[in-house]
Amino acid sequence: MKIAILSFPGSSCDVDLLQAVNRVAGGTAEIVWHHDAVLKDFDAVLIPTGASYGDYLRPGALAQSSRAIEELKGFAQNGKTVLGVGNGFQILVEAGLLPGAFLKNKSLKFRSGKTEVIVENASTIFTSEYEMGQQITLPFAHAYGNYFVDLQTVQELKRNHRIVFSYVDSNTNGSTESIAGVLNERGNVLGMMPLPERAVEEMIGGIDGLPLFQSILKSGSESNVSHA
Amino acid sequence: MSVMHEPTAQQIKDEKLYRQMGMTDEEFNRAVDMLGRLPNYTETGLFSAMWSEHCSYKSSKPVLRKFPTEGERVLQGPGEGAGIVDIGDNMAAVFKLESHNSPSAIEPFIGAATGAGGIIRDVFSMGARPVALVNSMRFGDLSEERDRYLFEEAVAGIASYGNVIGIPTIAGEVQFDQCYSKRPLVNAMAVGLLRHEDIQKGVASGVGNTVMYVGAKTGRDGIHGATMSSSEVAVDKEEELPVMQAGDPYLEKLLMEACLELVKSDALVGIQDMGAAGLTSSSAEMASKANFGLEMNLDLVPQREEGMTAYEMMLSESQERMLVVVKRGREQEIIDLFTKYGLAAVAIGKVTDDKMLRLFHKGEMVAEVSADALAEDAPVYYKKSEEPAYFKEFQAIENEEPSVNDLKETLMDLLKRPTIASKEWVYNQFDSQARSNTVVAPGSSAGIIRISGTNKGLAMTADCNSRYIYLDPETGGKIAVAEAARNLVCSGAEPIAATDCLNFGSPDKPEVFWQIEKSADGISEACRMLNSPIIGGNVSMSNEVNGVPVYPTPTIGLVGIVHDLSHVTTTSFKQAGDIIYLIGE
Amino acid sequence: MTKVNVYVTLRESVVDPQGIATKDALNTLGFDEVENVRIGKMIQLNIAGDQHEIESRVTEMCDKLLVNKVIENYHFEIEEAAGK
Amino acid sequence: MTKVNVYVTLRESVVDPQGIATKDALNTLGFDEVENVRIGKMIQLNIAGDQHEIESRVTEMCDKLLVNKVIENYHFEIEEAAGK
Ligand SMILES: Nc1ncnc2c1ncn2[C@@H]1O[C@H](COP(=O)(O)OP(=O)(O)O)[C@@H](O)[C@H]1O
Repeated sequence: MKIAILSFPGSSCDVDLLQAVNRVAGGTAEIVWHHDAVLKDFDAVLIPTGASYGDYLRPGALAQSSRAIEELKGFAQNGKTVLGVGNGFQILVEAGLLPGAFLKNKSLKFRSGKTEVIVENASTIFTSEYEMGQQITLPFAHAYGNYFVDLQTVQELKRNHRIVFSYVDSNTNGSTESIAGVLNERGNVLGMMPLPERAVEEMIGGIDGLPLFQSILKSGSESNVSHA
Repeated sequence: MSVMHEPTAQQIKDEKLYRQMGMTDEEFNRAVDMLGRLPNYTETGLFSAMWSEHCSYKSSKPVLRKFPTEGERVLQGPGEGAGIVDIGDNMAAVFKLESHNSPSAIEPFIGAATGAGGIIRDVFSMGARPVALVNSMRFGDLSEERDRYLFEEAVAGIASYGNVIGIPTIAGEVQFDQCYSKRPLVNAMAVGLLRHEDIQKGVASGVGNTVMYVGAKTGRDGIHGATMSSSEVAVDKEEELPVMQAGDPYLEKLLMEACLELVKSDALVGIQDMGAAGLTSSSAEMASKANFGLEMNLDLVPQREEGMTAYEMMLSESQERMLVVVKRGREQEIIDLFTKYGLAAVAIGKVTDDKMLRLFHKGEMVAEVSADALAEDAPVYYKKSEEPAYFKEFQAIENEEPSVNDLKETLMDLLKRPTIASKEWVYNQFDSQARSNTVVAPGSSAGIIRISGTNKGLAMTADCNSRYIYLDPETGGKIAVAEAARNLVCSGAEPIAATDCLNFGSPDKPEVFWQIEKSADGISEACRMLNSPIIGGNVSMSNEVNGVPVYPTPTIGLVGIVHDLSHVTTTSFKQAGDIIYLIGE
Repeated sequence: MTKVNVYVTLRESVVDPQGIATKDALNTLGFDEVENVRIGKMIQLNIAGDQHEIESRVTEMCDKLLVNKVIENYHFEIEEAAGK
Repeated sequence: MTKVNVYVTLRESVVDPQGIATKDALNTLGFDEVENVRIGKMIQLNIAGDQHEIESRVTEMCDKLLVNKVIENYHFEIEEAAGK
């Protein structure tokens, strides 16, 4: 499985994802600079956190001026795997690949730390290595992590099991229904505010994020098998 | 703000206009002697900025000479953007601590943010990738609205810059005391890593080589920031203050990545941050250090505002700008490199052989001053020093053991003090894990970052108990270093080198100067004992409100090596039943 | 040159935590008459060239980038540049 | 009830990184006519009671809390509540 880490100006934490996939999870990823990015030879795209375009205007908004977004939309439309973490989630939401929008944290401040997260759906390509209902601890760091979706959309998300992660503590940032991660309708695009790539080594942030990368790699090898 | 008609050289002299720029009569006469004529308005500005305490260290130089600055690990001592120490494996650590006190007193968010931005540039201009940030802050005791505002906003400012640029903040300290009311101290430290072959210096050498300007455009912001930071701030006169130089961490991120790519190029000759006194200090210092001259055409300087004068451009402190010197004929490569990051690199001048700084604007030569006169030959003062009366008094007081009746109540009382209370509220606003190398985040004795590709780590801390230093500056100075060292050692690291930021009142007060001298003695001795030379630092004088100096606060930033990451120890209790020892006297 | 001011406000159904905090702070300071605060953006654009298509262009800018219609509403005003 | 809109803008010499980044993004998207962008705040206040002192009260609110005069300028408009 070939993985692209799509890096925009200001996406500081592309190296975190690279480290997680290549050094720890045993996959092969490379950082692809947004400008003139060509994604067609890749099987999955990961969008890092950081502050693309300085988080100016609205976090994730200015990335929409990059041609890479059109490329990414086509990639997602083809059913390929897309994961956005932190700012990457915000970029996916602004691009319309996932529903909702982001507001300032309820505390009005940037907050970082670790948070307890529940795996609400363990049968996605991103979470197959977790147990349903498993409680995990993941790092987070954001000022605009307050995920907003309207009532109607929430119902739809619930009905289709598209809420993949939720916070145990509803006060983490004020997100609607404590949503921490959502899937698109087709099930190939996931966005999440907690940062699994920062929890793949005992020494750095625990290892509760590792199964996520293992799940993605596994889905890659399975689809290769079925193609054969 | 724009100056339509600049005063003539004669007017500057007759009406003593240089005084408004912070120059004394004596200094003005010295400049006239050096020039052999009266300086024009722009030239007077150059002298006043370069001879400010902030740029010249004119009052603190004699004190700084006390510090041990050499050691087998030292690759670069004080004098460049930041100091460098060898950490083995062909790697080196680059770091420095710097103050942004005055700007933070006026506009705490922007002041603190640009403080972080400036020190980050100092580190990557040496060729190093900044890997961690540390800060040290002092505020009033929070009983007053203004101090709560300063605290909240300064923390948010530091956080915003570090978080957006994506460098983890892994350690720091905050203390509260009424002596800092309305006059906060905001010190920021950046630590970087580099390979030995990538070490860069701020030099402009090689006749005919090209001087290029990279980064943000120049505006009228922060003019005379350098002179301001060396003088007392009138907090109640906000309207009259110069326009604040706001920061742009996003632009700095791009600039950092571009510069880190640039240092790999053999076209690069020298690079320096445009910090205090912006274009003036970077150009004069780069030329003076290299024993060359420099010529710049200010028409070519990228400008954010219309109709800027030479004076304004030279003294602007717009943020996120660097001056680089590249080999003649290689300019296009540099332009291409910066274009990739969406940044402009513009050739604005060239290196000359006559050690003069020459500026042209609108077809005219607007300044012609010896680079050494501005940089190396700035005045040095030996200030009067006098033991303050309070010192003897305090020394005479018998030590008194406090009596504690109710242990629980006393403990709760202590824990409620803002200085002692948990600092989670502060450091939860910092992204301490960005780029996933943080082994120990804030909340323990020292922050630790791992060194990729090795089993080693770099530990860091900033410490200073200013009350001790006020009571007895020499012993207090030792205590500051010892505290920092203990924080490193009990985290599993060996201290290797230090940086400092001397935050004091006005050096013109003999009692203050005595505090500076004595604390430097103490710090020096402790650093010698610990084999941790001081490889760089910063001086911030005149931290006073209504003529009352803050407590002497020479903050120590100490860096150590963790030789084996399995030695890392954190402060928290690990398990019920573990035995607690008390070590020491 | 034409100046355009785009006013962006949060949609009514969206809670504005910053507005609430500001209202509380104003009340605490003794401005009890303040009953509600909402915080929006004002985006000032300087636009080159002649004016005839400007309305549709600015609408396009808002829809594509300046405004997130999931949470925000907007309107704008076009004014001739004052001869500063 | 009275509605007041306070418009807060950055002082002219203060750099507006957000505006610069937004302008670049608009240009990249093909809106080449955009020459400059500055982003300010619009604060909407709902104020109870009668109107006669309102101007001085809002000025006080701006000076004390809403506006940071070191870096910002402001002006405001008072409008009767539209019967929404
Ligand atoms: N401004 C700050 N930035 C980052 N971390 C901080 C800051 N202030 C305090 N901390 C962290 O909080 C913890 C406790 O700090 P402090 O109360 O100064 O304790 P100590 O005296 O043990 O150093 C330390 O880990 C320190 O690094």
